[in-house]
Amino acid sequence: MINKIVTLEEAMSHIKDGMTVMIGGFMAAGTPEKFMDALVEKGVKNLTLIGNDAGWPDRGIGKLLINKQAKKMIASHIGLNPEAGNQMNAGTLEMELVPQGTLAERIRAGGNGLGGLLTPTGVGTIVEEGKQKIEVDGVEYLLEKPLKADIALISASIADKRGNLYFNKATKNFNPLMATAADIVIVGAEKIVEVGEIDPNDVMTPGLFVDYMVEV
Amino acid sequence: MINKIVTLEEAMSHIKDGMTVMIGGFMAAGTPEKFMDALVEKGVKNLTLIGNDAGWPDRGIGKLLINKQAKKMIASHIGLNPEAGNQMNAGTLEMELVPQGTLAERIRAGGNGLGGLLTPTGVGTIVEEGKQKIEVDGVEYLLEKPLKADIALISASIADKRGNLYFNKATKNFNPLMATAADIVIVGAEKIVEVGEIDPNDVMTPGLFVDYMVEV
Amino acid sequence: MDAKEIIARRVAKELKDGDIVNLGIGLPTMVANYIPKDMDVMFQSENGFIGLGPVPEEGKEDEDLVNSGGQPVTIVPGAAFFDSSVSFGIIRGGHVDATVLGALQVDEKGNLANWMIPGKMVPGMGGAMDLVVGAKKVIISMTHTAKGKHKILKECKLPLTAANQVDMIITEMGVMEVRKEGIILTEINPEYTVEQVQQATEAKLIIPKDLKQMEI
Amino acid sequence: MDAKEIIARRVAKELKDGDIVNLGIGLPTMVANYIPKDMDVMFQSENGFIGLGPVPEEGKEDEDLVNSGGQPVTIVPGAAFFDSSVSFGIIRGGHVDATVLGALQVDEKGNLANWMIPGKMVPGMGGAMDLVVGAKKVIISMTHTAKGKHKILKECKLPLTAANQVDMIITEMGVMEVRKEGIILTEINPEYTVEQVQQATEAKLIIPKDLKQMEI
Repeated sequence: MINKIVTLEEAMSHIKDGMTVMIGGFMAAGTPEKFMDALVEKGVKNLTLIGNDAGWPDRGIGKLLINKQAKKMIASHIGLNPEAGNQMNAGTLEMELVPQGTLAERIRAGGNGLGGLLTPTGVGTIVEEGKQKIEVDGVEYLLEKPLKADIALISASIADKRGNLYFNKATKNFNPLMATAADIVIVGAEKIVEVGEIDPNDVMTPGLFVDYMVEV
Repeated sequence: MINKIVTLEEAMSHIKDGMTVMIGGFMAAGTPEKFMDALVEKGVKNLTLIGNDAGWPDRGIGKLLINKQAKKMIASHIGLNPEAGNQMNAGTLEMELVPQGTLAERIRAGGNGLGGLLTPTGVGTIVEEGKQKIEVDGVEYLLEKPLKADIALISASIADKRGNLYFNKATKNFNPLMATAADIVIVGAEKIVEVGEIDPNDVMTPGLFVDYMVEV
Repeated sequence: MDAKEIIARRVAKELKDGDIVNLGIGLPTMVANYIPKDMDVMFQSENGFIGLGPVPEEGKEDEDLVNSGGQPVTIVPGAAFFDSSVSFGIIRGGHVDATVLGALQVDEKGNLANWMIPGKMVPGMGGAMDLVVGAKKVIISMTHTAKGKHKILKECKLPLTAANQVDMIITEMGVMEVRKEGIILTEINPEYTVEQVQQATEAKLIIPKDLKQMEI
Repeated sequence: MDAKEIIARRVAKELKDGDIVNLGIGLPTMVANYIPKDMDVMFQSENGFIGLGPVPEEGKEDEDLVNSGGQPVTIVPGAAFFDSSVSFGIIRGGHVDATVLGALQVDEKGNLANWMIPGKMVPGMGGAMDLVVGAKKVIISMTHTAKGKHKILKECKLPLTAANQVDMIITEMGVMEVRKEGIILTEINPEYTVEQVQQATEAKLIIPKDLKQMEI
């Protein structure tokens, strides 16, 4: 079996300036916090970040924004980290705001090889700007395109050595979706156990999606 | 808490002639077999059946076909029940063959309020007949429409009294998807336990999707 | 009783036994406090679970269990966790019976604006756009005016969250239903006259013959 | 060694350590028998799991654990179960390294026909269309001709499973790669001459200078 367990440094070595990086979690719950700290220290720049939200100024994705490491962000909510709005208004951070359900589906589509999806969400709002509208059986939908990334940084409560993942409570959120949608998937696992310790019925993300794991 | 547990007879009383019925399972694994028997006995006619396959002549969805209760079937594979092909060739059963992954996504789209999805599967084959082709970023996709049903008949290994479901091993297949996509969702559960006996992390279908349950 | 309590108490009366409900952040959250003990209402938290319970006792917070505002919460028996695509599948797919949201502006066509003030507040739409499009019943709960300025308008001026989706508006002054013909004042708080309510409303209110006293 | 064993042994050599592989029903299934013991290959079963193991001993069958042909199977340590939408997300999303499938016909453009004979056999495409479109490498494993009739054609005559997706054809006569310029015979079974292989093939084979002996 290929060893996927690496050091924090090895894991972070895959992340380069200008890359598109998906970051799991929802208001920092389920965000791999150690990876945020390591990226701040590493100082990679011009990242395009994809995440549900901008976190808090001192927690989650917010740390990378405060440290001005992103040129663009794709998120559904940035209200609890004023830095995101400030950089957006100053024109130093390009911001693409996406309805949360659409964001989830776009990432899922990216990971699942779909060319896009039709959603009623956003019809009649500024979200429809620049998008194709398609009528199906008399109802109008927006065509939303898939999202993919170079890197996904996700967190898991338990991982086995094959990379099978288990998420505790509300830490699941975007993590299993992002695990499918990036060229390199790096997991910050609270606990890494032997193969077989997670019941095959209860695996939430199969190990085939995981490239590297760090016990954090 | 509303009581969702009913008798087999009560559960089957919701199924009427001419209805569209989704049936979970994959080659009869995870198909609610008791419901098949009950429907054969009840003799409802002119059903449109949606399922992965036509089962076997004596197991799964196949029983309903043998008993000539369907006017139409939407499935991905019918090769292991010759009766399906015979009725199709005789013109007494309208057959819509759908690639398995597309069938799963169409049911999911129906349950998730999406207007459709774009898939590369089937491009350049007879599956594309009558479908809109949409190009996204230079690649051609088929627009596949959502599927919904009047009734979903699914099976679960464990259900709690709220309708939270757990599927054992390969019985999961289409069951959690169909649970989202029908007006009335009826579960044949091998075991019904008290609320709380399924860990909230391990619930595979939340009870909110379930209308009726029968212990089978 | 202050305005917010009046509103929350009245909204609670709109919910029915067995309902699946999503409450927005702020005032809508208060609604949970006024659900009768013998009524079974399950609250969905769009970050990934059904069965949202009260705020935990101090010292008993679980960092894996937060609501969509990132605040510590608890779950009730029968809860279930899921990822963000399932969460919004529930929402967009019409499996949420009611959503209760605040508003910046709402108009007589049922348009809602509650997610941004251009040049000022741009927190992002989060899950609001999906909720308003997907929930079976959209209830706006808010104070009738903002510092004397109208919020119930002939036509929203702020960017919309969704078009034509609002079903009901509940304020401290009364209960309004949004129908094809316009906004109907169905109940009035006896502390106000019809004239006062109309004066606080830009849209022309339709006053039915059987205008009722607001049930609180 | 019979033709099927030759083919299965040679296909096995195409698989690499760490690969995720989906084997079609029939001849392709035999490939699993020839994977070196020290090589880590995980087999996906499209009905909903990764980690397909050998056929169970008699009397140890589990009706909840079948393959996509509905036959009893086992799982290996590190397996994981999932629903059909996840299963085909894995397939369509490019997370399967190789799929090994049989064919009725295959042509020099990489077109494949393996799911129906109009007027005769209409089993349905099952998961084949998704697999051929989604897998990183599509390997056709089959006997070179069918009762003396050509199967490797200039142009498929039967309804296609997918267009332009076949990467490699392995028969008892040799190994062929499908490239832009046509079908290249890269390896030949020393029991045959190039002329014999060409005679058994309708498409014009490109014979490279470094034509190798087929590794078995």
